[in-house]
Amino acid sequence: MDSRVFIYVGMFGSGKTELSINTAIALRKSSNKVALIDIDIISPYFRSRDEKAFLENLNIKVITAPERYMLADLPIIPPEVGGYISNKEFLTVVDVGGNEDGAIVLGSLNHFLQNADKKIVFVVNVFRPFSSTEEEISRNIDKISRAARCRIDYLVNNSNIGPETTTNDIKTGEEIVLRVSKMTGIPVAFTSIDENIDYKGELPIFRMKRFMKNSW
Amino acid sequence: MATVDKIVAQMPKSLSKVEFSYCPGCHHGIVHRIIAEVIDELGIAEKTLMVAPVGCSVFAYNFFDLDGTVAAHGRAPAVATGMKRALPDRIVFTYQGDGDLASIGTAEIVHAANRGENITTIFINNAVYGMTGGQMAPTTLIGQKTTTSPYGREPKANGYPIRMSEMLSTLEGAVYIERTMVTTPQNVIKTKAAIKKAFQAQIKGLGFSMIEVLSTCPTNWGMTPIEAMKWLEENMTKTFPLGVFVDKTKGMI
Amino acid sequence: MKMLMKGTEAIAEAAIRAGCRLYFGYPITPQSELTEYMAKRMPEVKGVFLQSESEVATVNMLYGAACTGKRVMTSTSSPGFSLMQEGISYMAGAELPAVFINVMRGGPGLGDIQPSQSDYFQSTKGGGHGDYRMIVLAPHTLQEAANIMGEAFDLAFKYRMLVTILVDGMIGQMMEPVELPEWKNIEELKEPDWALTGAKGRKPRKVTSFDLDPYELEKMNLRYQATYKRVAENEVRYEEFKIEDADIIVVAYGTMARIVKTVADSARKEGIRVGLFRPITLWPFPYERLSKISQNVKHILTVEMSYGQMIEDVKLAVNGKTNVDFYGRSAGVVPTPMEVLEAIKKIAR
Amino acid sequence: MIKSIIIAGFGGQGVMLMGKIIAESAMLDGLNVTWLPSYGPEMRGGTANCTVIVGDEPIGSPVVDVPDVVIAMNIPSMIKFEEMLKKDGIMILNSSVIDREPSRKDIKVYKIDANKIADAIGNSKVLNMVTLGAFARVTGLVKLEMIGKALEETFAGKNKKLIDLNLEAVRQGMNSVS
Repeated sequence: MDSRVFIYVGMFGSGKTELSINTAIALRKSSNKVALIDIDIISPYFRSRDEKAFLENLNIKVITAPERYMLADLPIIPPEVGGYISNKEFLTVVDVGGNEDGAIVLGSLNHFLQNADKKIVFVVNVFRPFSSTEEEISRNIDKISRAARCRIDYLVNNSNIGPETTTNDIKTGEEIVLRVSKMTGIPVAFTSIDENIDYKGELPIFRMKRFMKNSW
Repeated sequence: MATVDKIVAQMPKSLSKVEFSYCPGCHHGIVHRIIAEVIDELGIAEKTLMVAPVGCSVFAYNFFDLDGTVAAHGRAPAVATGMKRALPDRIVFTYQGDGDLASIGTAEIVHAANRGENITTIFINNAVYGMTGGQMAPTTLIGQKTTTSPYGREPKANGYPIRMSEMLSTLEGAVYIERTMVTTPQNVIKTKAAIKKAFQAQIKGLGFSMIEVLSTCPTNWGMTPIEAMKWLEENMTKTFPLGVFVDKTKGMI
Repeated sequence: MKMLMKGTEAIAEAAIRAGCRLYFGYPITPQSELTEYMAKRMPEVKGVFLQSESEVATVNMLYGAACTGKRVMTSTSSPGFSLMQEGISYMAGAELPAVFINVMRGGPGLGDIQPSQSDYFQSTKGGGHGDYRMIVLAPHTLQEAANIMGEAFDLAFKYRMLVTILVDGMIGQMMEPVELPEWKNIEELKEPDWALTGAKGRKPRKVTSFDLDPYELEKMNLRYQATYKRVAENEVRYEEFKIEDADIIVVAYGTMARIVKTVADSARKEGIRVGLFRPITLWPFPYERLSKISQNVKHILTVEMSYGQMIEDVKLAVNGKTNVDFYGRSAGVVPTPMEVLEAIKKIAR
Repeated sequence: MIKSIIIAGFGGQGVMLMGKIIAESAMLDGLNVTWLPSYGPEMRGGTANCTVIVGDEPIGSPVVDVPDVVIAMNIPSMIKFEEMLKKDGIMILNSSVIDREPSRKDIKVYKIDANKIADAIGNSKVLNMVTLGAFARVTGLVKLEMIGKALEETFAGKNKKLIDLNLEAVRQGMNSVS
């Protein structure tokens, strides 16, 4: 999965924000110029912006609504978003809101996205509602890619049920996501797992630290 | 040392130094500026009170360097009425979106207009609920998809887009109502003239005035600013034709 | 000179004399005479009367007018007061002063138009959203109602709070001789330093009830709470009637308290020493005083035109020091003196 | 001394006004008074009533369950309030409308042919003032002089003839009982 801009889309609660943060942290190891853009206009909770201070401490640029509107229930897309998608010096991760309702904002950025070296990554957690079968998932892929006005480049298996996740659960997810891949022709980039879990499957593994659980 | 011979453009005095919170391509900012310019030109800043709504423009009270408050959702015309009745020689205006004015606050705007309340309303119609994330508005077009009309607005289930300017213009108390847009420089000039006229009607004590400005919401429409502007011109103006719906100010201002 | 006045008229005239020149309202029985009185009277005193399209609009007109720093009021009855709760919460958050008259009638729902005291919770505990309080005054005679109007406006401005005059349909509808209070010189009323009047020669002012940052909003809330604390420390009002030697103290307010005064006399004729404790401020409730006097009596009886609302505050005050009993009728039924006497006799036995 | 009076009749018989004049007259005489109406739909047609209390002590309850005096202007009112009347209490009946006797024997009953007397004066509307006159004479609670003042205040700005007419009705009512 080689690219300059990584854009995570998916259904509500599929794990886009966790992946965005972890991707940004991983990219930071190879580059001094990493930006994380939070354009989740759907949910005012569990957003990358909640970890802004932590990320900025790691010298990762966090693009979100201005500080004073951080807690506003407002769908503010700051103008810098287009800038960081276009800026060739930056490795950029974009955390998009859930469902097609969240993906629709990509439409307003279409003119920037068209010319950017980017990958749109669809995150799947088969243990979330409306995501448990390959039919449901491919229907969601179709809806979200239409709302975003972009083709989906990769799938990611992020199947988990929180702290109770077993290796069997991850395996179940992997099997379903691979079948989706077969149906849609979209390759699977990796399986993401909690850093405390030991798992080895068919797909590459991306180890993640969970942030959002600390929010409550 | 360089000197300034002539200032050709500067920030209107009636705008505060607070940066707008609006998305790129959103028309709130343009309309804010127009209102501020009109207030400056009319020299009424020191006697103007503004009422901001609940909606994307909830912070508008802070973007203007004027006395101001924020009304409960939809109630701005009632709040403005209270202010104007208490201080009849001041200028009072409300700034409201389509959810605020045409849905939850329908009763308040209809009766303020019907009383001929001597206030001015700036009505921003972008056919969608911006603040709460792109839900269907009373002005959403037939067939338009929103997060709460995912299959497109269906008249049988959701009724029709409500034309507030046309409706309010039938009321005796309304003296000036015009619908405009700000998609081109010419349109911006027209909108400014309309807003100026609305304030002048109030200054002359003629009654209720409202300017409806058709606006874009690129973020919730899922369009680039340019596409959104085009969509507004091609689609919104069909349901919401531009024009003056009532003008009882002739020879008065 | 005393005049025979209806409660609604006495309250309206006293409000005008207290400097109120802005009235917004919507007709509802049993207080429509107040709205009508204002419609007739306000133009005579160069004031503003406006009949709004709904109670929802009324309270927001009040909000707008209150923003200008003037003395503003409205009057309504229970269902109308319910509709005003949204605006009341906003006004409380924006720290705007205003006076509300609620002439309570039977509920819930459409209920009836007869006297009731079943909006006690709504007024004293907050019928709208958020952590707010309003000062609630409960006069029991028309003279007291007339006298209290000036005080209501003074309190509203002193603390930047809402004040409700909570009466029932009986106080609203009955007539009694009233000595009207003196006229307040409205020229002397100073413009508050927060009023929105157009930013002439000063920085623009903003009146709002919100901050999206929870820590900032908490600061605002703590400021409200500090105000409420000052009110609770300084503005508690109550009346004690024949409590010195009482074995039973009846706690009642408004019309109910009047009835109990009659009952106390007839009970004493039968050898039962009954006294009355009458809260005049329902919020802040006179917890301390009631707590003190409850130590020496055998029984506390709460009598209300409801099925038990104020009794919760009475119990908090008494806090187990003695027995607390209850008698109440609601839905517009007014307990008669005889009924209340029977309830007292039952306890005395 | 505290005396309570319930006045009841059809809407339009002027029972509310009768109560107000009694209250006002007593107030002008330096007494404490309360006037409490039944309000609501009955104001517009059905049976209306009001409670007046007069006294030289502060008045507590404006509500009464054992009135000292009942003035009944029609049969339903007589039936409704007869039971409540105090033992040895006074009942004043408009005998032009009420063609039967109250069932209680432990009360004092006074019958006034109010409609007939009013018609003879030349205005059927003043039947309430005729009855008020009878009440004043029977109870001694209000004086003619004060009634005159109360009428002047009530009809302030109106035709002097109207006040005279009403006062004449009160006088004739007073004379009709002995």
